[in-house]
Parts: sequence; C-alpha cells; structure tokens
Amino acid sequence: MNQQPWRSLDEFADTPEFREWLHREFPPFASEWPNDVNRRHFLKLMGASFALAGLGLSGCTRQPLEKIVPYVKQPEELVPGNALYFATALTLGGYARGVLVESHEGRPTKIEGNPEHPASLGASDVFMQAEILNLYDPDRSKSVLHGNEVTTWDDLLAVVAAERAKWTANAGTGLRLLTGYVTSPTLLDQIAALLKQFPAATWHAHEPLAPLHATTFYDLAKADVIVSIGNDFLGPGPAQLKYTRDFASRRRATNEAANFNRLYVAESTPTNTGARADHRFALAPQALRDFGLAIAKGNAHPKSSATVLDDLRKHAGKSLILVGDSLPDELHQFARAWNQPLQIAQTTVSNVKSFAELIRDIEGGKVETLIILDGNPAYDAPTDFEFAKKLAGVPLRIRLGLHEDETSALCQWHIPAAHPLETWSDARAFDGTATIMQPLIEPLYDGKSVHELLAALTGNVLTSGYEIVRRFWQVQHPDDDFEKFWRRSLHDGVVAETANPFQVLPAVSPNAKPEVEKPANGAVELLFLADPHIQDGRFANNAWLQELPKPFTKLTWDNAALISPATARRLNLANEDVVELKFRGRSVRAPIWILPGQADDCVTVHLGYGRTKAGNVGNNLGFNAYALRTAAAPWGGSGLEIVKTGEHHPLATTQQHQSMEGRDLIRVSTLAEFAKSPEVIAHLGEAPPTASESLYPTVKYSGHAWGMAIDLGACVGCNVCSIACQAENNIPVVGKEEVARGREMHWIRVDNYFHGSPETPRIHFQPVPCMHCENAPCELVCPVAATVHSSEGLNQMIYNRCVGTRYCSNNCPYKVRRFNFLEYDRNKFENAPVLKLLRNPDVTVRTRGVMEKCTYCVQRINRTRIDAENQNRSIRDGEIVPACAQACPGQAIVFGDINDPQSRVSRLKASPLNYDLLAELNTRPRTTYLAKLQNPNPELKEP
Amino acid sequence: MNAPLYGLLAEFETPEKLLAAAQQAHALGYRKMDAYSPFPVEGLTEAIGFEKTRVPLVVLLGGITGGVTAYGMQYYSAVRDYPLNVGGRPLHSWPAFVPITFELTVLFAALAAVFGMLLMNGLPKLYHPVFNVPEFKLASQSRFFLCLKSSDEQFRLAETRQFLETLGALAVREVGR
Amino acid sequence: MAQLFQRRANGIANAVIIGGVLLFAGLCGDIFTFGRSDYWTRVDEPQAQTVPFSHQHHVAGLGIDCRYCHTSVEKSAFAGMPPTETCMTCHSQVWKDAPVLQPVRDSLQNGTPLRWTRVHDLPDYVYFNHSIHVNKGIGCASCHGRVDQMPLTEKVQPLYMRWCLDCHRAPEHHLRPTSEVFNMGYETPTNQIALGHALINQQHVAVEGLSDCYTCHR
Amino acid sequence: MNTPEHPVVAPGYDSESVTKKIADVVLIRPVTRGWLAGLAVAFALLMMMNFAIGWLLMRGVGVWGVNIPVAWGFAIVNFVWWIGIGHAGTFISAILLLLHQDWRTSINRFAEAMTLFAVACAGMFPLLHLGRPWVFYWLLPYPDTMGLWPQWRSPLVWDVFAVSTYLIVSLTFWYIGLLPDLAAMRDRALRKPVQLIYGIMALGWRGSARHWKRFEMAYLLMAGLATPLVLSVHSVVSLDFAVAIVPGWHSTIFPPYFVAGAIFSGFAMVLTLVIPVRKAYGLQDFITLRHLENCAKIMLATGLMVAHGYITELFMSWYSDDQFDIYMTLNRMFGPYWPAWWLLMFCNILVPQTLWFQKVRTSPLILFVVALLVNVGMWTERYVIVVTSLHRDYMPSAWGMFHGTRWDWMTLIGSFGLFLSLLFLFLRLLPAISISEMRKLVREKAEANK
Repeated sequence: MNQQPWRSLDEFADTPEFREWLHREFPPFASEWPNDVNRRHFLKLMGASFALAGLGLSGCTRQPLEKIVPYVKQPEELVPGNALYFATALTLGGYARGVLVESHEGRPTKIEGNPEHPASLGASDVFMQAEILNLYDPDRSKSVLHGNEVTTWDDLLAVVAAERAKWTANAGTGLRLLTGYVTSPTLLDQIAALLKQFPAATWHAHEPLAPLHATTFYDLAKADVIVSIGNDFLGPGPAQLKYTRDFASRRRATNEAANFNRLYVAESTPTNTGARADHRFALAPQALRDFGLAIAKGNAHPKSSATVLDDLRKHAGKSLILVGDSLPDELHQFARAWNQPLQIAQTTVSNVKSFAELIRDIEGGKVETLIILDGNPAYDAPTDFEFAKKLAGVPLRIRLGLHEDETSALCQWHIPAAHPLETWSDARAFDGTATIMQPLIEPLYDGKSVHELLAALTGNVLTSGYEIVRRFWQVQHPDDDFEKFWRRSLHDGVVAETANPFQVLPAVSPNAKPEVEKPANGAVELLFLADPHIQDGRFANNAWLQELPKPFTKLTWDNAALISPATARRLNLANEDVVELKFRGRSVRAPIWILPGQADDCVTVHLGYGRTKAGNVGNNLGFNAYALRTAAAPWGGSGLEIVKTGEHHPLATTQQHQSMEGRDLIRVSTLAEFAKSPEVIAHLGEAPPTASESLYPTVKYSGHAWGMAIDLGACVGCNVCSIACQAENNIPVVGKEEVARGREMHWIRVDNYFHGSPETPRIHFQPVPCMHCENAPCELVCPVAATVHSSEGLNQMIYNRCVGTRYCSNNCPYKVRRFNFLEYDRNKFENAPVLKLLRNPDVTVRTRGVMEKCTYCVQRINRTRIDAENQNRSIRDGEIVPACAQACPGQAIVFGDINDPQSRVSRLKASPLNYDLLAELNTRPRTTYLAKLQNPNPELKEP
Repeated sequence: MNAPLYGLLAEFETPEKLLAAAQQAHALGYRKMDAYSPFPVEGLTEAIGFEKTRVPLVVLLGGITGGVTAYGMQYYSAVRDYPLNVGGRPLHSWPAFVPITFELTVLFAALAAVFGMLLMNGLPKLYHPVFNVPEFKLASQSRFFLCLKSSDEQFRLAETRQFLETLGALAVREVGR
Repeated sequence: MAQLFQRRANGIANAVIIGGVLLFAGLCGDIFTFGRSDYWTRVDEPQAQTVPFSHQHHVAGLGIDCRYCHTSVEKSAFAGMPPTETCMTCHSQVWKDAPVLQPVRDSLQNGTPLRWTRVHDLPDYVYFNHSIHVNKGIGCASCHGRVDQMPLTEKVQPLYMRWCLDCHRAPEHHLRPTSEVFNMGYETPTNQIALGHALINQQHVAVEGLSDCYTCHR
Repeated sequence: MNTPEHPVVAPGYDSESVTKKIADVVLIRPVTRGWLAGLAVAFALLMMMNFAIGWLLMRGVGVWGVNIPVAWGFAIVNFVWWIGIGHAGTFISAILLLLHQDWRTSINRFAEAMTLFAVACAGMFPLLHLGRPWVFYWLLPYPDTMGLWPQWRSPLVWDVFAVSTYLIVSLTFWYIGLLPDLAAMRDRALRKPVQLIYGIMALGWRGSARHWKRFEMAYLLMAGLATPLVLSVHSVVSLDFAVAIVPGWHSTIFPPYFVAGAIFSGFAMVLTLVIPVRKAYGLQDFITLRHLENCAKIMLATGLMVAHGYITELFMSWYSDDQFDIYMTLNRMFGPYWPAWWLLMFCNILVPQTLWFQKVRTSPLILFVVALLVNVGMWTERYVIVVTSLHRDYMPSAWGMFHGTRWDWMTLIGSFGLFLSLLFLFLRLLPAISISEMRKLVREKAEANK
C-alpha cells in the first residue's frame, strides 16, 4: 500500500522519545502499541494457521508475552479503565459550540455536545464530531519553521523582540495582523492591547464565507411560518443545532397538540432546509432575487410568492423570512425588520479593517510585517486580489497555523498552532454566551496558541495560555469568589450570564459590495456555495468529512459542478463529464453531476476543494472553485460558459439510485390527512404478517428488549449520526477508490430519495442503521454462528468468530452490513501510529476479512448495565444513548427498552406514525420509523 | 518345483469351460477351490459353492450409524451444548438438520460398502501363491483359471491333475506356496 | 519371477494401513491435548519480572489487601496496576536500598514507568470487567488462584472461552458472599450449589444474559 | 427410427484385444508432443491461478470485484459451475448403471475422473471465497476451546458436508471400479517399477469368483447410494440461494432445476472432452457415435428441463405479483446486465434445440461446438443468478454494480488449468475406459450376435 507519504512520520513515531512519551502519557495503552514484530507475527499467523487447523487458537507460536505499564504517579481523578469527560468549546467560523470531550487515560477519543451550551444543546454537528480527527491529524505541522529550516520558538521570540523594538519606535507602522472571525474575549482583549501599544498597526479580518451584512439569529420555535430565500438555516452554521432542534420541535406529530410550522423554501440548489420544505421553489439566483423582492415589495408576482406573502401576513409577528448571504442587502433589511419580534441575537459589522484594505496597503508598500493567525488566505482569498503574488512584497511574514498549508508556504516563519483541544482559550456562541476552553491533552506537536503568540507580540509577561486566559477572566470578575466562578465555568462549559441578545459581536466586514446584476437572459448562472462537509476548505484534510457522503449527491472525496436534469439534457451532459467552466475571463475544469431539484440554467460549485498543501488526505482532490471567485462576484452571477472537454472524471458516490421505485420505504403524508385518519400511515404500505402466519413460535424476551425509533419528521439529513458513529466505533476510512467499489464502512447511512418530477422533486432523508430484526435473516445463514441474538434481542455480530462468507450481507434486505474487504486498519488513512490514540478502547478494531455493522453501541449498553448492576439498581430510561442518538440535533433517534411501556421509545412505537421498514418480509425489526408529515398550504398546489 | 504345494491351477480358454469345470469339481466333492476370471462370470460363484455375501448388511449398518451420528451431533450442539437464538428460530430446528443427516448417512454407508468389500475379500493381499504361476497374469486379461487347493482332503496331486486335464484345460500347473 | 511381491508384503501392507489410521488418530489427539496443555496456555509458568515481586510475601506475609495496590478493581474494568508511588510509600522506609528494588527507585526518580510482564493477558477482542465480577461475588482466587502462595505470579487457569462459559452458564458453582471476595483462603462450603442459588438472587446476578456473545465481545 | 443405430462397440473385439487397445494407450504408446504441449499449457494456467491465489491471501478478498451489495462474485459462480459439471460422471456411472444402459460402459470411467477433477476445482472456491480462509475449519464440528459449533441452519454448512461426501463417495466409487483394471495394468506392465506401482494400487486383485461377487454387490450398492447423493448435492447447493430471501434466489423451483442444469452442463463437458480425446487416442471403436448421440439426447432432455425452469421463474414472478420479484426479472432482462441474461437464454435454450436433429447429434464437430456454448451458457446462468439478484434487491439506496477484476478472471481461467492438468495426467497414467466392463460388454455383444 501507499507507505511513502507516511515515512517521515513512521520514523518519528518509532523514535525512543516518542515511545517513551507515549508510555508516560498512556500507560495502559502502551502495551497495545503496534510495532513491526506484531505486524510480522500477524503475517506469520496467516500462513501458519493452515497448519494449525483443529485448535481453537490463533497463531503458530504461543501467545506472545506482552508488557503492562503502570503510571509512575497516577492522576488524582483518574480511575484506570474508566473514561473522564471535560467541558470545552470548539469554534466554526469563530462561533463557539460547547462540547463534552471523552478522555481515556489522557487521550481524548470522542466529542459530544454540551447540553448546557445554547449553541449545542447536547447535540453536535459533523464538524464537532470530526474535530477529534483533526487533533490527531498526522499531517499537522510539528515544528517552528524559518523558510524550510526547522527552528525553535525561542528563535522566533528573538525575531519578535527585535521587531518590537522597531514598533515601539515607529508606533507599529507597517505592522498588520490578519485573523479570521474572532469571538474570543481574551483574544479581542489582547488585540486591543496590541493596537493600543502600537497605534499605527492595524487588524484585518478575513473569512472567505463571511456574510456581506449583519447576521441575526431568531427563535424558530416560535415561528408558525418560515420562508427561506436561499438561506440554508438548517445547514452548517453557528446556530445550526439550535435551529434544527427548534424546527424539529414544531414537526412532531407524536405529542398530542401537534402545532406544526410551515416552511417555504426558494433556493437554487437543494439544501437540507429545502429538503424539509413544505413548498420548495427551485429558482436560479436571478429568479430567486426576484422572488424575494416580490415578497419584500409586496407585489404579487410570481403567483407562488403571492400565496407565500399572504401566509406571512396571516402570521405576522409569528413568521420569519430568512434570506441567504448571496442576496442583496435591501432584502436583508426588509427581513430583519419583519423578523424583529423573534430576534434573539445579532452580530453587526465592527471596526475591524477588511481584507481588501490590507491588500491595498500591501500594494501601497505600507506593510512591513504581516502576522497571519490561522485562516488560509493564500488559498481562499478572492482570486482577483492575487494575494499569493502580492504577499511576497511583505518583508516579514509570520504565520500561525495547524498545517504547513498554502499560506505558510509563502511566509518566512511558520508556527505550529495548538489544536483547540490542546490549549486554553475562550469563545462566544452565536448568542454571546462565552465558554472557557480547556485543554484535554498536552500539545502533541508542541504547538502554540494565538494567545501565546499575541502575548509575545505585546511583550506580555504572562506567556502560558492558561495564565493569559485566567487573568483575563479574573479582570472581568474581580470579586473574591473568582476561584468558584472559574471552576464552575470550566465544569459547566459556559460562563454564566454572558448570553446577551442585543450584544454586538465584531463581525468581518465585506471585501467589496457586489455590483447589482441585471438579468442576462438565457445565460447560465454560477453559484458558489461552501462545501457541505469541508466548508471553505479548512476541513479538507479530514478523512472522515471527506468520506462522509454529501447530502443529495452522496458524493465523497470530490466536488462537482451541479446542474439540473433539464439543463444537462439541453447541454447534452452526463455525470462525470469534465467541462470547462468559463466565468468572466477565468476558467476551471470540473466534472458534471446532475442533481434533481437544482434550478435550471444554474451551475452550483462547492468551494473548498482543489487544495495543494492541505496534507496527504486533502491534497489534489476535486477542483478549486476559488479560481472563479472574485471580490466583485463572491457568490457568482450570470454569464457562465460551459465547454465540454470530452474528458471523464470518475466520482465516488455512495448512493447510485435515488428513486424509491414505488416502494414504501419512506412513508410520507400531510398533517391534515393524518389528523383526519391516523391509519393513513398504515395504509401507505404493507403490514407485517401476523405471528400466526409463521411456522415458528415467536421468541419471548423477558428482561430488557432494546429497540430504536427514528422520527423521519425530525430528521434534517445533517449526516451527523454517520460521523458520530464512525468516531464512536473505530470505523475505518477506506478512500475514494474503495468507496467507488461500493465498500464504504459507515454503520448508519442517511439515504436520500427524490420523489416526483426531476424538476420539482420532493426530497426525503432516511437514516438506516442495523434493524436488529427479531427474525434476523442474516443470522440464519451464518455457518459459524458469528451473528446471533442476545437475550435482550440485539443482533450480535462477533468479529473474532467471523470467517467472512459475507452470506449475512447478501441476506440482509436493508444492506446495513459492512465488510472489511482489505486490511483497512492499515491503509494510508489509518496506519499512522498517532491515529491509534484516537481509537475507542471499548470497541474492537476489526481486521480484514470480517463483517461488521451497527451494534446499537453495545459498549455503551454494557457500560451502563455494569454501572447499574454494580449499584444494584435497574437501568433508567434514556440512560443508554447510542452515539447517533446523542449527536442528533433533531432528536430524531430514540433508543430504549421496548419491554417497558413507559419508555420514550415504546411510546413512539405506539404512535400510528410508526411503521416497519420492508414490513412484508416479517423480519420484525427492532428499529422502526415514524412517518414524515408535511404541512402544505392548501391554497398552493404542488410544489 | 519342489516348494510345498498350494494347489493345482488349470487354465481354460472360455468362461463356459471354466464354469463347467468348477461345477464338476464341486460335484466330485472338491470344496477348497477358487476360480479366476478377467470379468465376473454368471453362476461361477455358486458353482464353487460360495454362500451369499454380507456386504448389504454392512452397508445398512453403516448408513444407520451415519444418520444417528449426524442428527445426534446437530441436536446435541444446537440444543444442549450451546443453545443460541439464531434469527428467532427454535433451538431444535429439525428441518434444517435433515440435509446433513442425509449426507452423512450416505457417506457412512458408502464407506462401509467399500471397506467392507475389501475387508471380506481380504485385500490388500499383494502376495498370493497363485501369482507364482507366471501365466496367471492372463487371469486379469483374457484367460480363465480354476485352482484346486492341496488343503482339500479330496486333493491327490496325480488324480486331481489328471481330472483337471480331462476338463479340457489348456494347461494344468502346480502352484507353490 | 511371476510373484511381484515377497510374502511379507502382505504383512507390511496391513501394517501400513493400520499404522496410518493410528497415526492420524494419534495426531488429532495430540493436537487436542497440546492445545489444552499447560505449556501452550502458560499455566503454572511463573513469569520473570524486572522486579521479582512476591505476592506471597506481600499478601500472606504482610497481609496487604488486594485493593491496596489494585485500586480500581471494584470501580473499573481494569483492576489497576499500582503506580511506582504506591510501592515507594513503603519502600521509601523499608528495604530502602535493597538492590532488587533499584528499578523501582529509578522509576520514581526518572519518571519512567516500570514495565511488568503480563501474566493474565486476554485477547484484545475480549472485554473482561473486574468490577462486575468482584461486586457480584466472584473471588479473586477463583480465576487468579492462590496468589498469596505465589513467590512469582503465574496463571492457574487457561482463560479459554470454554472455561469462562462454564462459570457464566452456572455461576452458582463459584459465587461467594461479597464479603468473602478478597479472602484468599476461602473454602467452598459443602452446600455451595444451594448457597450459590441463594446468592444469585441476593446479589442480583442476571444469569440469563451471561452467555450472550456481547457480554464479553464487542 | 429408420437410420441404423450405431453400435455401442465396434464389432470384432475380444477380451484380449480390448485389454490391449485400452491398456496400451497408457503402457505402450509413447509420450506424444501433443500431450506434452497440452499439459504444459494447462500447467501454465495452473501456475497463473496459484499466483492469483497468493495475491488474494496476501491482500484479502478485496482484490476481487466483490462489494456491498454484491458480496458474492466469481468464487461462488465458479463453485456452482464446477460442481454442476461434476454431476455427469456419477450420473453416468450410477444412474445409468441402475438403468442397465450398456452404452455407459465405455465412458463412465472417463466421466467419473472428470467428476473428481471438477469437484476438486469446485471445492477450492468456497475456501478462497472466505474473508479469513485460514479459519475455514470453524465450519467443521470439532471440540474446540471456545465451546462453539457450526450453525447447522446455514446452507453453507450443508454444502461442506454435501460436497465433501460427494467427493469421497465419487473417489472411492471410482477407485474400486479401477481395481480389476489396475490388476490388468499390473500384469501387462513391462517394467518392474511400473508393475510395482500398479501392483500396489491393485491391492493384489486376482479376479477370484468370490471377489467378483462381493465386488459387484458393493458396486451396485454404491450406485444405489450415489444416485440420491448426486441429486442431493446440487439441491443443497441450490439451497444456498433458495434459503436466502434475496429476490431471484428465494425460489422453491431451484433444487430440481439446478440438478437438471448440473447434468446438462455435466454432459456438455463430457462431450467437450470426449470428442477430442477419442480422436486423439483412436478410441472411436469404443466411444462410438452412439455414445455421443445418447449424451446429446440427455443434454436435450435436461436442457428442456432447464428451459422449463427459466420459464417457470418468469411466470412465477409475474404470477406472484411481488414488486421486488417483478423488478428483479425485468432488471435481468433489460437492466445493466441484460447481455448476460440474453446470452444464457441463447446458449441454454436456443442452441440445445439443434439436438432434435440426428445430423447434429451424430456429427462430432457440431456437437463439440454446441457443448462448448452450453458450458458458457451455464456459467453465465450462475453469474446472472448470483450477481443480478444481489446488485438490486430491496433497498434502492443500496443498489450497486459488480465487475470482475483481473484477479477474478485469473482464478477462473486458472481453474481450467488445474482441471486439465489432472485430466492429462489421468489419460497418461490410468486406463481411460473400464477394461473389465468392456470385456464383459464385447462378450455379451458376441453372444447376442451368435
């Protein structure tokens, strides 16, 4: 396999220092440390096992003697073998989402949402889940670089000291600080201090996806009618989790008083929000703007918008208009005014200087020293800025970053940044709530935090992140109970009473106002969107996110030019055809992907791909859409030219077929219908055969009987269940080629179906884990009893008994089983030694040749059961939460004991919405679904 | 040939001659004799007074053993030793136990047939006195032989030889031990 | 030379056949027994250690309780290996310059952990949890044997799945009152079976699920 | 019919000449260039397979095209195909024996040998197919240290027993059939070592009347046992599919139609091999047009049964009104794998219809071509059953495609190498026609003519 890229790391990992450090940090783990001897032994075992038939033993030699390594000094709170949880926060585009991090003997292994935190509410988004992989990313930069020379932090401090002398002389003329979006109170304080010290210095901020206007946040739970105009509020964003929770809370028909909201979405390309719409209008950007303006101006054109407007007016004060970033300011102003009653927070443009201004200064030769804190402008700046070229004109360039990326390559000095889970810091949520971030682990590659760097720049005596952050908060809380406040804040993961709806957070000012476009008839329009999983490119080197199938296209490892079926027909294009996209004198080559529900004559490209210095995972994937993106047209525009090249670029999708073929896999009805007769759901498909139809008696389960209910009405298809499961269960990444062969390993997949016409399809999501069928077809055909039922009705899969006939997978009608066709555990994504630290010690790492599948997170079930048994009490309802359910922001997944009629899951399964997938097969699945209800406007016929 | 005598071996040209010879020898009271032919000859065994074979019985026993073993093994392991809930099926899913029971029945019966046959035929027997006669190699190809053993109380070297010659043997040879 | 084989060929032929059969049977038997032999399973094989720690001396001799060193045995899956500190609590006073304890002192000085050779080492796909066993009344000695009589620790059980199952299917044979769990010298009473059944109820042992695969494998 | 029937053996032979003609092929005839070349090619293919297998064991089944949903691929297709071919031998030697078909005599030895080699090839694939082949023995019941047993409800375990039983029974059946001939070889061999080898293998057979009696009885009983066995083996194999709930697999008609298909392909393979062999070794007098014609007739009959199977399947999926089943059928005909389905219809239904004509049945060349096409058709049938059923079953979201990789093909083609190598050696080392039975036959014919 592809060993080359890792060579250096392997060497690093085999150095005595590293091992020694490893033993010191993770004693019980050390014995499991893989070394070549083991690997050779594995191979020997393979050959010799032939000779050794007849023994229930593995290996041709006796079990090798292993070492066990205790601590020298054992930490106070630590009980070896039991996990600890710490509250901290992670940021996305500057905004904090509170998290709880699970730590085993000092290794962070899993991230969960912090229920106390307003932006998380206990749930998580895909980026939170994937962040743990970023922490251990073997490609992270490991040392301070001067040019290509490895040097030290002290050398840099020396340089900084020399510079400071100059700045004190010239008040910091020529000193420029470039950051991303900052909400960290401590950092803001430090920056303020720096600017105070050196008045002539300036601070610029750059976020490639920064909105061009103030951002406001609303209380969705209170909204009866929501109109989204190109705003994917259920998609990635600072308030995604809260929005999803609130939206779902108005979509449950299980509780008596079902007060549904109604969602209208007008958008150019399908988004999670559009998929949940009761009425969805697929409109190209120009048409979308007209649609919005029609509503804003109140003139009833086109027809549909009139109806929408009526509905809005009917619910004035209890309705929302959410407008997308790509739409003009006047529309935003109208919306803000309309939404005022439901506003809960707002961030407005502050006095931060823009990136455009920085460019101008550089051109004017005004910049002596440029300090770039994180971000990656060399890659994601508007292409017409030619930042990369101009940067060379800056005499001294210092960069702090997690990776030696495109930007670092252009700076003399690169400082390895410490990962959020390695540092002390703080950050604010969308509503201003502050969280003090605490480190879970010593910096793996002695990285430095922004605070430490700024301390150096300001000549602060306090140099450790801890002191800096603590001092800042001490200043905020001079009273003597600070110690209590500090500990409580750390414990809770939120700083009490920091939320403030009317607080003004510093936002990023726009690079330039886009010129107002006049519709160019017939011309194809171009639309830029952040990639749903790697965003502006910052997650490009995260294999979990790369392999996570993107909503709708289900593509992995690539971006594509999305076009509608009609447009494809008109231009005679097929999937995977490579075209040249020519936009205002610039061009890129991109593969085509035909997407039902995409607006006609509109090409959507996702930003974030085509990176060249992301790392071994993210390099040279997809195409770089930034190459078309200018400051004047940050969200695209009309006048796109599409030239067929005749080339072909294979894309790896995990769902090749997105029609339900008229099968009752997802049952959908309307609230009205359901209110009239709840049986409507049952009539939508086959009912399971009665027990009397079976030749065999049904097995009785005394004691617990675990089951799961998935509420399709609450699922927004955010994919977090898939990645949470991957993080919890040591699921390997297999890479594009294997995915293309149909060998992806996700235990829970989110199926995505288009229903109705390809132009205006209804879009449905369905998370599919193992059904844990009571009459499991898979078990029946296993020749070695590697998959059998537990006394609690779990469909057990025993890896170490599996011989790999794959018969079970063939006989699984839901196709939820996954097979280790190759030694994925040692492929180029998994074999980096440092990644072994990421493994969940409670879950077996599967070798090649064995089947695996969803276990309902049996490790969590067992842990809870043992805890309960040790305390001689019974397991409480809701005490066991599988990773998928815990992460789900819509709380669509509910797990529990179906033998207990009072449990939440039992009550859900009792609902008339509940149905079995493929019921007619009489598999008696333990996982069942609640049908999805729409709430369409009777006055508006389809869509 | 002065080695102690095993018997006299008469060579015949056709199976009919051999059959006739065998019958007459038997009529004369010869019992310890054997006939050899390149292919089975109707009635020859009866002619030399060979009671019916017990091969079928052995096969029956083999079959029964196989069937019982197979079903017993499946019942014991699936119901008694480690009862497992497999896809909600009963522990004693007898229909599923049938195929293997059948296969092992056939297997054991077949092996019983083969080894029973070999055993009763006293094979392998690489060395046998009759091979002492060089011409006996024709017995596996085209010629038919009748061997009267010296151990038979009717056996008198001279008379027996003379008797065999009268039966139209191409040749009568002495078989050493 | 009509005779192709000598007379003794028959004997040889039979000998070869019978011999072959016996050989095969013997081989199967050997493999079967070898796989269960003490040699293969390392039962009764004292493991050399960097520091020749004697449970006999510390447990029987000094009467130190198991939990003094194996602190997490009641709270965690992992019984807990004593950190160097624990050793030094005493050995900073007694035997403070005994040469055998040099590695221990070094460990504390340089902060390099001691490295013991594992005696009881289950495969990575087996998830054994000490706390539940201890809390439900399985004595240490039931699996680890009379550690208090071992100058150097050794295995007394093969730790084969079959062996685990014996107890998981019929725990009544091995259950003790929780008070007796750490008692090395505990004698199985004559009415063990009756007592065992009583303890199953008393100490809430959920026997039903004990032979589920997921009890030990995940 | 008016055309004179060809004899089962050309006139003018007696025990002596029959023995000579057959035995000399092995004992006297020198090693020819053709034989050497053939063996060389076969062996080369075999080596290619070993290479492919080595790679497979090193890297894992991922080197093949298998995936989710199509978790079974070439390995199972080849297994079923080879096992099917392995049915003709026992059918000829057992069932035709019980039916007193004297024409079986001159081809049963050859067909049985073919059966053994085919089953050997077949047996290889289920093992290679495993994700962890080195623990294959977990499918056998033995007292292990884990206290675990095979899961008897799984058809794969039935397979293990069915196939191994079939292999052992065929082998012993074939061997005791060989005993008298080995004796003949022993007695005709010219050089001492050769004599010794055949002598040992013959176990000292001397054609005593008692031996013959028991021998015939045992042989008859074996035939009686082998008859239900041969029917059971492919029935069990078909249960691998019929027991599963996959649309296109879950069908009660599978056992009979698999058995018919097996015999169909078996006889096709017999013809494919016998036609060149009888020419090469000048055995036209023993393997006469009569044999070829009868084989062809059986192919026609079984072919019609198979056709009936296909048609019934189509009818049932329409009649069942089961959406999954209907989709499966349409998908086979018009889905991505449509050429395979139409090819198998052509090879297995259309082509055999030519066998209605005696002209075809009695012209070795055409027969050879027909047989080849049927072999291809039957492989395609298994491919269609395995792949097209799996690649689109219940959940459209999980649908996928399967494409064999070069390693798949190398293993398949390599298995021909194994098969042919064994066959070439057999032709060189053992009498390809049962001499003792031929003697009996010529004698009976002689008497009949008197």
